[in-house]
Amino acid sequence: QDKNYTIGVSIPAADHGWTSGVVFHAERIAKKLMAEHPGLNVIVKTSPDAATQANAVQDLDTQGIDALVILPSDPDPLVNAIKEVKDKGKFVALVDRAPSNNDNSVRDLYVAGNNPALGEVAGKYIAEKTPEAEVVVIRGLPIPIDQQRQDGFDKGIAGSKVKVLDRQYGNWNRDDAFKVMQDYLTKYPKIDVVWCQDDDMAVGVLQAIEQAKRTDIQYVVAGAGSKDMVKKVMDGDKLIPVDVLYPPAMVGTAMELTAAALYDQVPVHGNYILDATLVTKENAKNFYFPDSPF
Amino acid sequence: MTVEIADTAPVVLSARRICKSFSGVQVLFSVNFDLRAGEIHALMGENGAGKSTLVKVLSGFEQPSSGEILLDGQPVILPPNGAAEALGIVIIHQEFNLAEHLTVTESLFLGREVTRFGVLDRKYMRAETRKVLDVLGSHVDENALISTLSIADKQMVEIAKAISRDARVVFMDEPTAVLSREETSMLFKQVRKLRDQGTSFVFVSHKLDEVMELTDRVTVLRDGQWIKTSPTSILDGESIAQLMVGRELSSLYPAKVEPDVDEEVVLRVSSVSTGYIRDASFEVRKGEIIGFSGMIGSGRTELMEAIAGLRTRLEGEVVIKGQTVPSGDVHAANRCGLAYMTKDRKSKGLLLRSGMMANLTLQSLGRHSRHGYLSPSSEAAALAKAKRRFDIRVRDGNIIAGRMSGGNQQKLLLAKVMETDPDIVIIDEPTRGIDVGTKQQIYHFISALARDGRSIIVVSSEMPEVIGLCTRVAVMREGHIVGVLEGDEISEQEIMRYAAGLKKKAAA
Amino acid sequence: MSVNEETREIRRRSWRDVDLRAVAPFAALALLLIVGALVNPNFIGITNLANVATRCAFIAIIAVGATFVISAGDLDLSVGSMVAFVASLMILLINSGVIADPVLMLAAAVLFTVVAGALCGLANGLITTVGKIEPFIATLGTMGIYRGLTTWLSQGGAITLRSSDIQTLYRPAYFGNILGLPVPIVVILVVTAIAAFILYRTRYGRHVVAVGSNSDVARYSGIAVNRVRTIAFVIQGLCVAIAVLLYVPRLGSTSATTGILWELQAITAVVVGGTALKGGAGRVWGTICGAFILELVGNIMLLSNFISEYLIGAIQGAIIIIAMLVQRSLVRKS
Amino acid sequence: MSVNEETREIRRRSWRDVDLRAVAPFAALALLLIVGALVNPNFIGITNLANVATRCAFIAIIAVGATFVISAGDLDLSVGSMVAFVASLMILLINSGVIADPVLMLAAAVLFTVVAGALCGLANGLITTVGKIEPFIATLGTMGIYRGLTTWLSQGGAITLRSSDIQTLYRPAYFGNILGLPVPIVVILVVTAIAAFILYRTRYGRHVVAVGSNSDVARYSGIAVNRVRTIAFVIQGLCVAIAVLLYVPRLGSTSATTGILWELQAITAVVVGGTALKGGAGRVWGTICGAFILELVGNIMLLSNFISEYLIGAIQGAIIIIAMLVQRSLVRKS
Ligand SMILES: Nc1ncnc2c1ncn2[C@@H]1O[C@H](COP(=O)(O)OP(=O)(O)OP(=O)(O)O)[C@@H](O)[C@H]1O
Ligand SMILES: Nc1ncnc2c1ncn2[C@@H]1O[C@H](COP(=O)(O)OP(=O)(O)OP(=O)(O)O)[C@@H](O)[C@H]1O
Ligand SMILES: O[C@@H]1[C@@H](O)[C@H](O)OC[C@H]1O
Ligand SMILES: [Mg+2]
Ligand SMILES: [Mg+2]
Repeated sequence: QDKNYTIGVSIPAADHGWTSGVVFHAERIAKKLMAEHPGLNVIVKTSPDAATQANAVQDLDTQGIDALVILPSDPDPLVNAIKEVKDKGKFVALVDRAPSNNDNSVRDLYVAGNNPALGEVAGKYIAEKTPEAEVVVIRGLPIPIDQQRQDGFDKGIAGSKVKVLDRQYGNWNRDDAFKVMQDYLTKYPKIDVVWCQDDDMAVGVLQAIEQAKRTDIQYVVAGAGSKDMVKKVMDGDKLIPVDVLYPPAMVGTAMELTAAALYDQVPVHGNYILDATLVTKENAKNFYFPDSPF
Repeated sequence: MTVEIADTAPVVLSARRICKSFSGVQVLFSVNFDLRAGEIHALMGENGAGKSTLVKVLSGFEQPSSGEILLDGQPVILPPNGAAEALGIVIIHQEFNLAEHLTVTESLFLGREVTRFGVLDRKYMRAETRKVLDVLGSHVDENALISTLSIADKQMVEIAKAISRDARVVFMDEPTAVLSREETSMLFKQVRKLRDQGTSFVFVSHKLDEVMELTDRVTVLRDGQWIKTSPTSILDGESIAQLMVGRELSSLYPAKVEPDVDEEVVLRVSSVSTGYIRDASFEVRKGEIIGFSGMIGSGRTELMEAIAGLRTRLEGEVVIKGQTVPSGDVHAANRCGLAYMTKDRKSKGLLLRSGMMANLTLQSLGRHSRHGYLSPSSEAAALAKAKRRFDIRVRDGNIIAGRMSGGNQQKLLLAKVMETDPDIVIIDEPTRGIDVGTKQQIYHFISALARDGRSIIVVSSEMPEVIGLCTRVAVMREGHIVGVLEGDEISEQEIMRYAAGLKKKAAA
Repeated sequence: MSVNEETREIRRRSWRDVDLRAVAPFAALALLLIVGALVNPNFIGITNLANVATRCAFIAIIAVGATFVISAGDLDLSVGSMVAFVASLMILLINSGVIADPVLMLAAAVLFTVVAGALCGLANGLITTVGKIEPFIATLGTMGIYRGLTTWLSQGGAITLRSSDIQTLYRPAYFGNILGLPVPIVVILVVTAIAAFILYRTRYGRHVVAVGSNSDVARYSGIAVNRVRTIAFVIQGLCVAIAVLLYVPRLGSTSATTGILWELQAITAVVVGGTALKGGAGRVWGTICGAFILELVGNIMLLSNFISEYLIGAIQGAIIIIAMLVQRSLVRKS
Repeated sequence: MSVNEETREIRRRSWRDVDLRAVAPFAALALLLIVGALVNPNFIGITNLANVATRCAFIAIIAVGATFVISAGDLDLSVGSMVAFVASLMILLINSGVIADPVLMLAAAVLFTVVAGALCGLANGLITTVGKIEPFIATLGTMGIYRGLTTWLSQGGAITLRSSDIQTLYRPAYFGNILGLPVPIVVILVVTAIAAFILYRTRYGRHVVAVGSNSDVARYSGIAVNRVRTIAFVIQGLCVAIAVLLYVPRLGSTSATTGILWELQAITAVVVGGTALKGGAGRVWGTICGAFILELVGNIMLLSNFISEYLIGAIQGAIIIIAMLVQRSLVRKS
């Protein structure tokens, strides 16, 4: 009864906390799915950049896959490679990072956190809680989802008196974020709120604030839902009152849906957007996974 | 007399039936050699005869392929890489063995630095270096970087390095090739002093007069074979030369040919100044051989490099066949038919890691290009011709330049410059490290060039060379041309007078 | 042994020497092929090998340029960013649609790309030679500049080829075949053949090697050292442009992260191929082999299913070292 | 002019040359400080400068080690991954809690870190010298190995110091002050002073320079070339360990991405500081100055209000080039 299928999973290399969460969950779900379906083979491959990932997709294809789950390191440059697989009639699930043209010609299923919403939720929270706040922003890497989040944030604070003092890239890297925050603290005598959109970077931001012993910063809004940050929210840390969810586990969701599409013939086409849930002290324990590396 | 002492003196170091091959090519054939305590032993032979190789084998830098080495009568295997120094054997390499980034003091003490409590005793080492240099009469600054030294000064540092070791045996591989007379005689004074204290020397040189003057015995090698060992006193220059070459040598210098007074001026140098050179002017006619003499550091090389476009001129004009050559443009000078052969063959003349062909044609690739691509057969023909013309002898046709014998490198360099077929050629130290036989060939070659209507500037520290070849001789001193001698004026005394600053006359 | 015999013997022996050093990277390659075949039977299939050869095109072509720069004794760290920058310019030009006819537009864009690449290379060359700045620093600077300009052009996002007409037209430049060979492989071969010709058979090539092995000797031989070095940088720029011409139809889009670390890969390919970083000798075919080796290692990792994802980097590193050791011992033994 | 006068004249001239070249990076630094002060008045404040100096500590200390490796004519690309690897090991050891007493545990961990760093350096050294592989390739290989092992140890995630006791105990090692100076600055100064002493005042230092300048000459002078080179790699490893000792208390955690590209920054610091990549001369104080310059450039960018965040990389690149040009012209003019 159990048919033989192969699912290829192509994800970015663990180049920061969030992506390492992706790798963790992909491997975890791969094992789980293979245990559930004896005939199923799941191959997980990581790649450091877009061009390499295009090759990885090709290699997976060479190995004879029936479905592809891909979280592109940089979406637009991967469209052609994905299409090649898709055009052979394989099932394609795209995760998280969407290309500018994200329609049925590229993929069957799109699973994502809501990037614009991630920015918007953060923006709204800040606008509500501190309507006249002066905010500094630390951006990620210069790739489209980062831009989407920025745009979402601007939408979230629109109409309020929240003022963005500065935006600089922190590359989703804690050491870089530490530096940028240190310099913000030098540059601006008064900062109310920091929006750094990523929990990894929040680690650096918090250290910089602590070192400068500055008390004007009221709080920091990060994002993704790493266990460390969710823990802080849960414990009522004053500087981290909330976190915006953007769970790396979404890759697992996509894999489970793909397996379902192969085995159960259930219709799983279309968009599957996870909410950019605001993690607060009240709901935090629902999002706390102490075993995850992220 | 020293000869008698040496006769009875015990043998310190000897070679028994030494053979040496480099990757299958044999360069020493069963050579025997004895060095006695307190003697100065000359090692002579043509370029590529195997002198340097023998010296390296006897100092541990190369291991013999077969045969044995005896130290104080006991067979030894000399440790490599200069470790034989511990046995009292040191060598002054023909190729400099100095690191450009170190200072003179650092070089002198490299590998045997003096420390106090683990800290370098820099003051002490500097003082010691100064002492050794002073003994040798060298003015080199002990703090100067090696890279800033002239080749003569580098040679002095090499010598100082060897002399400062407490050695029983010192090998000197052409130490005087780049030295002035004064420096040479200072060196000889030291060598004699040490010899009298019991140190033995092996002296490799192509300068017969020096060999006659300094050494107690002579060993001659030819094509890697031992030919003869005998006391210097029973030989004369000619017989040594004959032993080396295996034939009789006719007169060293060809007859001079004076160019016609009406012959066109092909090179006009007017009021050239550089950092060191002041207001140098002279002219060269078609078919003329003009010499440049002067003490070391008198600025001959700097002037020639300024003319050849290798240095920028601060002032002055260089006109070649009516065309003004822009300052600091080698290419322009080359195009006008002027070529310059450097005296520094190691660091400026040859690509040591490339083969003969790549070196030979480097400056004249345009001649070997057909429709933009190089023709290997044309290059090979050029190499064959150059080998014949300059008597370049190698046993392995694919050898890289760095492994050729010193003299053959020099010939290759000369051939390389001549490949450009220049109308005017400046040759800086044409015969440095070249054996007598080939010297003669080169002199005739230069003379033939002149008869052919080319003009040659010979810059040389060997006065006989300038005197024997040139119809006019310019003498430089401290950056100035202090005199130009013609005809009967050209003599050693006269040149010395100008060079030492005792006499001066307006430039021609 | 007569003199003649002797010469022949010598020639034979030294040819062996030369050949072996040049052959060494190919030996390492053969070894990898064997390892690969053991790891996964699909590996040795013609499709897979063609895939690998095809995709090493970008790095291989860039590395051919790097062979010139390195032979001349320099280094270019900016090539990865240059790819991003030049590709961005190309796509922006096409997107601007200044020329209505797609064929003409494409032709103009190709020309423009080549010129842009050459100019970027020229900039590197002039800063290094006229500015007399260590090439490492000079090109690290331009690396920042090209990448920064790309970020700025893309406003932090991606630049994507819009016209589907042109995309269809242009696609075969990467995905097509010529005489049964994928276009990128043909391009690699042609570029390498031309490069080998220039390096080994022209005056300029000799000058490059001379400058790289001793620039003083080159200068005293009347070679315009700075010009030779600058031209090497321009050649590097041209190679980058050619890589871009293949990159754009393949990926159709660029962003500020395009080509990150490609400079390192290109240099590695050059060195694995047997060219010394110190300059003075270039092995163009070795470079291609090096690029192929690097890509193969990644491919084998991907096709092997028993290595933890986390350890791939480590194994890759180990394989490179082992491959080099094999190479060395081969050269030494013989 | 008498002979004596003449010599003195020459001597004076060459001393001046030496000094100027060493001073040049500091001149570039001064220039940057002026530019910075113009850009933002806060820039020149003591807090900001102390911040910058403090955070350049990692790169500066690593670069001091790199000065040895580069002076000896080699190159080490693995330092960034080595930081990640050694830091992971250290944190894992502490987390393992094998020793109950926090002070003892920390002391043991520090010792262990130093040994681990030295061993990693030793591995690089042996692969390069005994294996006779170009240092570029050898350390590129170990770069992959160290990073891969880190990824594996962390299972792709972060490794975080768990015991808050130890964290409190250890924190001052980065955030504390000694005589009013932040600890990292003190460490930089001490490490550099020791390094300068070794490089300029000991026999080993001499040998490093000799080997880098001309390894044949060094060999002929009876210097054990491979040993000298290997020890340089070990010194590099020790410097990495010291950087780790400062890094761990700062963020209390590492991940597979720690130290990415630090090798490039360290090499850049060395070269900007006046040490030539070709080997043969090391300028330890210049290196520190170089590291500070690099950090300052980033700092100025961030503090300036008129540069688009997209263009920062480009301007940074341009500034580096300009700073080098200023340096050059300074040296040349005098
Ligand atoms: N390392 C080497 N590899 C190959 N051949 C070598 C090597 N060293 C020397 N030879 C060859 O050995 C021969 C003898 O060279 P050697 O240097 O001993 O000559 P030499 O008598 O010192 O000549 P010169 O007077 O020109 O210095 C030459 O043909 C030279 O090319
Ligand atoms: N008093 C001085 N002041 C400045 N520079 C000097 C002085 N004396 C010598 N020099 C330097 O010495 C060099 C002169 O050496 P050059 O090689 O031109 O002389 P040469 O006559 O060719 O001697 P050689 O026999 O060594 O070739 C010049 O380049 C100059 O910089
Ligand atoms: O890599 C990104 C991560 O850092 C961010 O937090 O969420 C989206 C990811 O694509
Ligand atoms: Mg010799
Ligand atoms: Mg001279």
